[in-house]
Amino acid sequence: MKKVEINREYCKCCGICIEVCPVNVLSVSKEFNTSGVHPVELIGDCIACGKCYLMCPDFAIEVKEND
Amino acid sequence: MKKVEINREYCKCCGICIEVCPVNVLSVSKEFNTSGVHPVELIGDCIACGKCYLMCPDFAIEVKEND
Amino acid sequence: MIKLMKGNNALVEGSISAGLDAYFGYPITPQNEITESMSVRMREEGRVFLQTESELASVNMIYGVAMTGKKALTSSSSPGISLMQETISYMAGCELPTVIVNVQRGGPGLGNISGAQGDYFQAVKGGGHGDYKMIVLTPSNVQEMYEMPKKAFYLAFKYKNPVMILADGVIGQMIEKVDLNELAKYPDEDEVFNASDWALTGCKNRSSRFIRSLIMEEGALTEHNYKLLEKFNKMEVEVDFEEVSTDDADVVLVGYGTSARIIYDAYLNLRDSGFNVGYLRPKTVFPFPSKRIAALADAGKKFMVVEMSSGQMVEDVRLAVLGKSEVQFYGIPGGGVPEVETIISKVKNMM
Amino acid sequence: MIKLMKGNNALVEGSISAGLDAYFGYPITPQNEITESMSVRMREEGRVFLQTESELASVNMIYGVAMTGKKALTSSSSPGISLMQETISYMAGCELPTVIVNVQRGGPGLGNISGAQGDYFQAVKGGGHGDYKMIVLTPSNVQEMYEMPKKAFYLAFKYKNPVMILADGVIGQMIEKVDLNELAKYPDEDEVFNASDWALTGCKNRSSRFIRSLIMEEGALTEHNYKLLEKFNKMEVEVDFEEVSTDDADVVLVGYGTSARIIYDAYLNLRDSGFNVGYLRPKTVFPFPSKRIAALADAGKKFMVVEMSSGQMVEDVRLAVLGKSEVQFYGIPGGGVPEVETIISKVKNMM
Amino acid sequence: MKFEMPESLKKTPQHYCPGCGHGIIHRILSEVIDELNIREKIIAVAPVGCAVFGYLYWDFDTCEAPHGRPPSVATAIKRTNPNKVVFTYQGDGDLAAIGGNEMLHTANRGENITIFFVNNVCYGMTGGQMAPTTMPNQVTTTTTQGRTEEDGYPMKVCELLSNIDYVHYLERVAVNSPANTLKAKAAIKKAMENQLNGKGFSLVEILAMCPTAWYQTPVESLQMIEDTISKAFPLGVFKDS
Amino acid sequence: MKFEMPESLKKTPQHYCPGCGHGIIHRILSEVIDELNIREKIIAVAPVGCAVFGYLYWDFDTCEAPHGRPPSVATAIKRTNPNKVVFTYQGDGDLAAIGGNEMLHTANRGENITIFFVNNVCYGMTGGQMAPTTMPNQVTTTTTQGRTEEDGYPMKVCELLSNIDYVHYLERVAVNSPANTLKAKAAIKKAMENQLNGKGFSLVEILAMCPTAWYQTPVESLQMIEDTISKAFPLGVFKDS
Amino acid sequence: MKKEIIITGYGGQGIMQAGNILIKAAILEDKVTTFFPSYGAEMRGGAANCKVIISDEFIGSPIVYKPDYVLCFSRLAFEKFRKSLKPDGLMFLNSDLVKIENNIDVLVLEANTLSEKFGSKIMANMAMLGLFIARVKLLKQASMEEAIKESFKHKGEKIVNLNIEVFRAGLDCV
Amino acid sequence: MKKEIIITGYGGQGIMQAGNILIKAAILEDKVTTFFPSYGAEMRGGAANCKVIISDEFIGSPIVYKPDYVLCFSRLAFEKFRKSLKPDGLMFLNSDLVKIENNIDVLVLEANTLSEKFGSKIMANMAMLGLFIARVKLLKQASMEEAIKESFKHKGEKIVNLNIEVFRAGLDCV
Ligand SMILES: Cc1ncc(C[n+]2csc(CCOP(=O)(O)OP(=O)(O)O)c2C)c(N)n1
Ligand SMILES: Cc1ncc(C[n+]2csc(CCOP(=O)(O)OP(=O)(O)O)c2C)c(N)n1
Ligand code: SF4
Ligand code: SF4
Ligand code: SF4
Ligand code: SF4
Ligand code: SF4
Ligand code: SF4
Ligand SMILES: [Mg+2]
Ligand SMILES: [Mg+2]
Repeated sequence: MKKVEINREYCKCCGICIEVCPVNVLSVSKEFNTSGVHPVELIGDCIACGKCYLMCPDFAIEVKEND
Repeated sequence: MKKVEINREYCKCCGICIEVCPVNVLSVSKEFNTSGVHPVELIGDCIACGKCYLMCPDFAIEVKEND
Repeated sequence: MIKLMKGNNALVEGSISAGLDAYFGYPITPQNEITESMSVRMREEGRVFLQTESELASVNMIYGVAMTGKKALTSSSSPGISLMQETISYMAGCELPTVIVNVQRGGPGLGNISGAQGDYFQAVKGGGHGDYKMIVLTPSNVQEMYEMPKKAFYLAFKYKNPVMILADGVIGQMIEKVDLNELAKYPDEDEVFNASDWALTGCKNRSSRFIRSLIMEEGALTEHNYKLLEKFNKMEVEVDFEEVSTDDADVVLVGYGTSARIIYDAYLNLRDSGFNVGYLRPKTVFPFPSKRIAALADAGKKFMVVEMSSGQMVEDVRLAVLGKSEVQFYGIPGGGVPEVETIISKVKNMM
Repeated sequence: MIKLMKGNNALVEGSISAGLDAYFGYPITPQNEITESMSVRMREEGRVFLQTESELASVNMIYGVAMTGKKALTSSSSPGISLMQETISYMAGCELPTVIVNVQRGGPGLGNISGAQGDYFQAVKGGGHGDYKMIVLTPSNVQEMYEMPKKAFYLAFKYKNPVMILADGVIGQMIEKVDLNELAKYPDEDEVFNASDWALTGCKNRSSRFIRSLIMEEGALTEHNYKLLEKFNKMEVEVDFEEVSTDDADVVLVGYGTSARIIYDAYLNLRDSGFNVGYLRPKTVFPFPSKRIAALADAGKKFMVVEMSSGQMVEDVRLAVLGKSEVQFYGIPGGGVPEVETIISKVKNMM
Repeated sequence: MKFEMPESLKKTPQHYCPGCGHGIIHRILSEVIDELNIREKIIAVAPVGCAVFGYLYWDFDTCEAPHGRPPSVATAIKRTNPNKVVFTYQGDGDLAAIGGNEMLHTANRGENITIFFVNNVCYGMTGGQMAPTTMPNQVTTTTTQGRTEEDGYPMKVCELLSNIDYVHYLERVAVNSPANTLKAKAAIKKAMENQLNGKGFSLVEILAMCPTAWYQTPVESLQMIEDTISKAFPLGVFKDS
Repeated sequence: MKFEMPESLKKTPQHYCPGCGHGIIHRILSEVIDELNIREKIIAVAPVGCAVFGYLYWDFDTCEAPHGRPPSVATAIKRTNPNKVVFTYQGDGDLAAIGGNEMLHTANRGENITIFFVNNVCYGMTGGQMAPTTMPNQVTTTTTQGRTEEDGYPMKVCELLSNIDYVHYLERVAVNSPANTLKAKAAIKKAMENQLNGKGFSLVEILAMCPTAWYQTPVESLQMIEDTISKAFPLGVFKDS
Repeated sequence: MKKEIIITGYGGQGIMQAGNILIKAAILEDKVTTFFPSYGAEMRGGAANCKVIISDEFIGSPIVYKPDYVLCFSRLAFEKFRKSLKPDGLMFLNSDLVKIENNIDVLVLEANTLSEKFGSKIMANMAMLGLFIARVKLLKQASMEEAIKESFKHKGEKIVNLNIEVFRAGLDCV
Repeated sequence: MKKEIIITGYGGQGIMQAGNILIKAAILEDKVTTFFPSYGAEMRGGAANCKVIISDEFIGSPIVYKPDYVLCFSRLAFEKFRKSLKPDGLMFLNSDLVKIENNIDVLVLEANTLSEKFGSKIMANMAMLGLFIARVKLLKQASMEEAIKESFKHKGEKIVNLNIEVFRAGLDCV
């Protein structure tokens, strides 16, 4: 099954993916990454629609086979 | 009565006035002006239509009261 | 009024105090504060501001305004100034008073956005074509960024010639105290700024005029060049520099703009350690203080020239010294800044 | 093949013999024959010709072609060359091999269409921004107009740097005999012209490449400038000049391009009258034959520098001589031509 | 109608080639200036091109702009001297080639100036090279076999600018016959009046003869405009709003 | 559909601001290049603008042009290397302000290259000044009270170029929603295919977010394109012939 | 007395604002001062720093190579400036953003966390200024607060007070 | 031997063509030669001249200040160049275009009239070349005719012959 994969270091917490996710399974995490940003994290069941991938400006999201 | 007046020194013998004169009263003269050009001369009855004035590129023609 | 202000902003206030009629500019770092602040201040003052589509447009707009005898200024940074070279040459040819501000950045090419002094040759020798000169003023602190626009316009109108304010990204970007009080009047400024005998203002009550640099009649352009040359030679009287402790100096430090601030630190430090060094800062680099430098060379003093470049002004120092004494150079190109410690050790080596 | 040919046309033939891949140009007198003849000859040869909308487009097109490792040339005259200054600085920054031809005319501004030498500073000191240098070749006869393009491309590729052919309207417009035989090969030219290790050709079978002059990483632009500076210093070995009878000379006449032809007449005349004069003609003005001139100055020889300008190259002579002997200047700016008789009488005054 | 030299013209012979269109345009422009009584308010901007010497013939204040830059020079003059009447007089090389960007942005800003654009489908001054407006197959000194696709296509300035909302008036006229010359004069007058009325950007494109670079006699040149050029560049009003 | 990083992108973080439109465009452009299998034939021309660092992210050959000159650089590359695929990637300052003339003439010559024109209605890189495309009343650092008539009017590149006969393809798209982004990708693909098929000049204008200079959050920026910008700059095909 | 300070981090962290407050306070105390900013090419998120010099005498170069004090808001900056610090210099670190092991020579403050206590993390710079002034006493608290007031007064009294509170909270952390 | 010639008049009078024929003929006789044109800004009708030098040795400057010979086609040029002529120099004048009173030092030819006899006045330059060569004998008639042939061969034999005829008519006028 495919699922979203988030690159915490690339994420800039712009919030666009959160906005476009149709099932609201993305959210801002508490921790900082090394750039002082709170990266996005997955908090529910992703339906692998790819909208977050399509709209992430920072190549921080891919939707991949779960391995 | 108005009539065409030709400035022999300004004329470059382009022939445009001759072409546009509706009554064919303009013609190239035999003599040279100081630039080595044969200026245009009046050889008939001008009807003062002004077409030659309108089309002369070198301000060599005016249509003026005959004095 | 005493204020803390960026160099770029002080230049805006100084230009407005100088009676600037119109500003035209195109954004480029590190001088964006000028264009941005002009957009507010010029309109507050009811004067003309226009952000143009390019530096070519900007420089041709100040060219146009100058045709009418009014005061216009444009500013840019290195790549943008390169694009202005054709029109600068035209302005010199047409004898138009304009002011161009170059807040130099690292080059060549797109380079970087740090302060640098790599455009000295372009400003002083002539980046445009043909034989011409600009008066080139070199501010070294925020106060001078405030004061030099007025001086620039005064000289531009006095000589009917473009004047360049050759700043750099450090002077443009730094903040320090500035006194914004009204600028002193030149005794003859009303006369100098009066353009009524040459400007294009419509030919009412006088015969029509034209202003041009195409001079095709045989020999006439050569004559015109001789006339210009005479004018450029006359500008010599405008030479301006600051000099400290050169009398008993063995080595004189020479630098302009930001480099002058750096050599001043070195000068203080070396004097503290008992070395006899002097400090000389050109405030005009065209005309260049060649006579003074030659006199110092005659007196046996050596020179250490410091620039934020690979070595440009040093050629003018060498041309002034003409082998009479030692001239050393230390420079950092590409937006780097010379280090005080390196200067100190190099000067010690000359002693 | 011996032919009578205009300098401008010879340059076209020489460029084609040199393997020119693409020409881009915009009309301007006195170099229109180049653009016109290129429009015919390049297409006959199946190569790229394009009349552009402006000199800005032209210079950026040769910039583009050079990115792919091919040989591109543009030509113009003074005002048009001024417009190219930004991109010339970019080419130096990006280390791109290109050739720019300036058939100089009278300036400043629109000036006139006579031959002149007012753009020396622009070419040699840097009309663009930042610290950079171009190799500058100065043809003085139609034969050299034919031969120098090949040399220019060879040096451009050898140093990965723009090269300028600094001609003037007299050399461009005059007709004389030229030998159009095939140009000699440089022993290492195949190697030099091989751009496969740096050019943009598509990233097939190799990792992708980029070429740029924006270098923002801290200190990196300074490093890049040092690397360039080292390269500019290395160019010294390419210095080229012609020298006649300097051995026993009291005064050496110095001139390039058309001025060199004029001083040659003066040289012959003065020798005929028994004066010991020499002749020195720089064929490269960057690098400049400073060492040779310094050596001559050391040997006590005086210099008479002749230019079709208000005095530009003379600064480089003075920088070489550094006060060791007398340097006199005689020049006619604005498209005028120095007179042989005046040179003669001035030289006699120096004896 | 008066057929006498307008006051706005100096009494001096011109340097143009025999049959050149510039002279006719100079004259009708000067007549308009006289008729509107604005000679003393004019600041004109001459181009680099055959008309660079405009100021030798025009008896009003005139400056010379670097090649292609008259729109910028005029913009600046007008903005700092809103009571003057400012126009540029530009060739097709000047306006449409090197000066394309200044033209475009001046139009797009809707500057209250007037441009007289003399389209003679070639570079006259430099010896008859191809211009942006040169017609397909036309022979010039840089298209000796006729202009081909490789050289690019004719640029149509009025058509191009007509898509800009902020342009007030665009018309293409010609001076190849007495009737057309009168229409050209009317367009020039209208464009000047627009500026006087603060209406913003006006441009009149004038098809003009260049017998020299067309390798034609002056009289043939009149016909060439009629038969060929005004087909490729149709006359008429392109915008008037 | 695959939602994985294309091969044509380097695996490295970007310098763009959070929510910047450039990143999305980089990615869909790279996907198209992968899909057309032309990565090894690409010679790209980066602008001066926020995307000047394109080559840090793109894994194909790229050069940097002086501000505004990418169309000339690309023309020259394509004419001397007709088998390569050459595109420019330019901002609104780069393409429509300083580079207007190179854009115009490259289009008018119908050069067989592709232009990707990222319109974010401001100058991002230099700190958010007015661009030629800045909308009326928009606040920027040089229009602090909002853009007025004195500052000029928005320049509409697709509308302008659509009047040029020799332009092959013009479309305006946006990347402010998943659906629009897919349409943008399709337009980019078509423009590239046009070049592969020798069809001549194609330009895709892409409305893109610049939250920083718009003084908006990234999410608000998506909405601003929807509500305001795409009203002033309507999406759609302007030419396809 | 001449002290050289570098404030460093990413764009958007209030680096320049902090530097501005320092020079404003310095002027209130009639000191000589210069401020010099450096940016990357990018607007936000990129490395940025400013150099502040406070002195009793004429200041030559406004560039600082060997700072007396560094206020640090990012890991990259930390690595870089730790080396350039003067022998007896001090480093102040926002430890919410940079986690370090060995911190004997570094004064740390979880400045984001502290700021967030007052409702938003964008006042971390004020907290760091507080820490700095408390430790170094280069400028008086009163001048600092006056300078903060001056800097925020266009945003209204509430914002001014909030920033002063965070500054004071920072002060109290030494 | 070094001879300097100026041919001068207006554009369109075949000034440059005449100069070109001279250098072509000079090359045929293995001489060293240079040609240098000057124009006004305008294409036709403006002042134009060319300088030709023919020598046995290397030629330095191709510019001529004091010509040995002037071939003159306009009044303006006549006034100007009469002064600059070398003391023992010669002036050749197309007297159809310039009427002069005192012509003791000037060789005149009604070259337009002569040319028109052969059907068109545009060969006046050939007539003047004929006059010049007949008087000065700087180059051989055969080389001149070869050079004329060379110059007009692209226009066909008829034109070549016509020009040679006019040249010969000029030759016969001395
Ligand atoms: C920067 C620059 N480039 C080129 C030239 C040369 N030049 C002078 S006029 C001209 C073009 C003239 O054509 P056009 O504008 O159509 O005017 P026309 O002579 O046809 O009336 C050119 C290219 C110049 N003077 N300056
Ligand atoms: C000749 C020149 N002028 C100005 C600049 C400064 N400059 C850099 S990018 C830019 C504009 C950027 O705006 P845009 O093209 O819209 O790109 P964006 O950053 O918005 O993506 C400017 C004016 C420059 N580098 N060179
Ligand atoms: S792939 Fe779709 S469902 Fe999954 S996180 Fe992304 S937007 Fe949400
Ligand atoms: S869209 Fe990308 S950068 Fe933005 S919050 Fe989501 S993962 Fe992070
Ligand atoms: S005014 Fe009319 S009738 Fe008289 S000469 Fe002129 S064109 Fe002929
Ligand atoms: S139109 Fe004018 S220049 Fe031409 S022939 Fe007639 S009078 Fe002479
Ligand atoms: S070249 Fe053409 S435009 Fe120029 S003056 Fe001659 S005819 Fe007129
Ligand atoms: S300034 Fe705008 S365009 Fe530039 S990186 Fe930031 S958001 Fe993107
Ligand atoms: Mg034209
Ligand atoms: Mg933009």
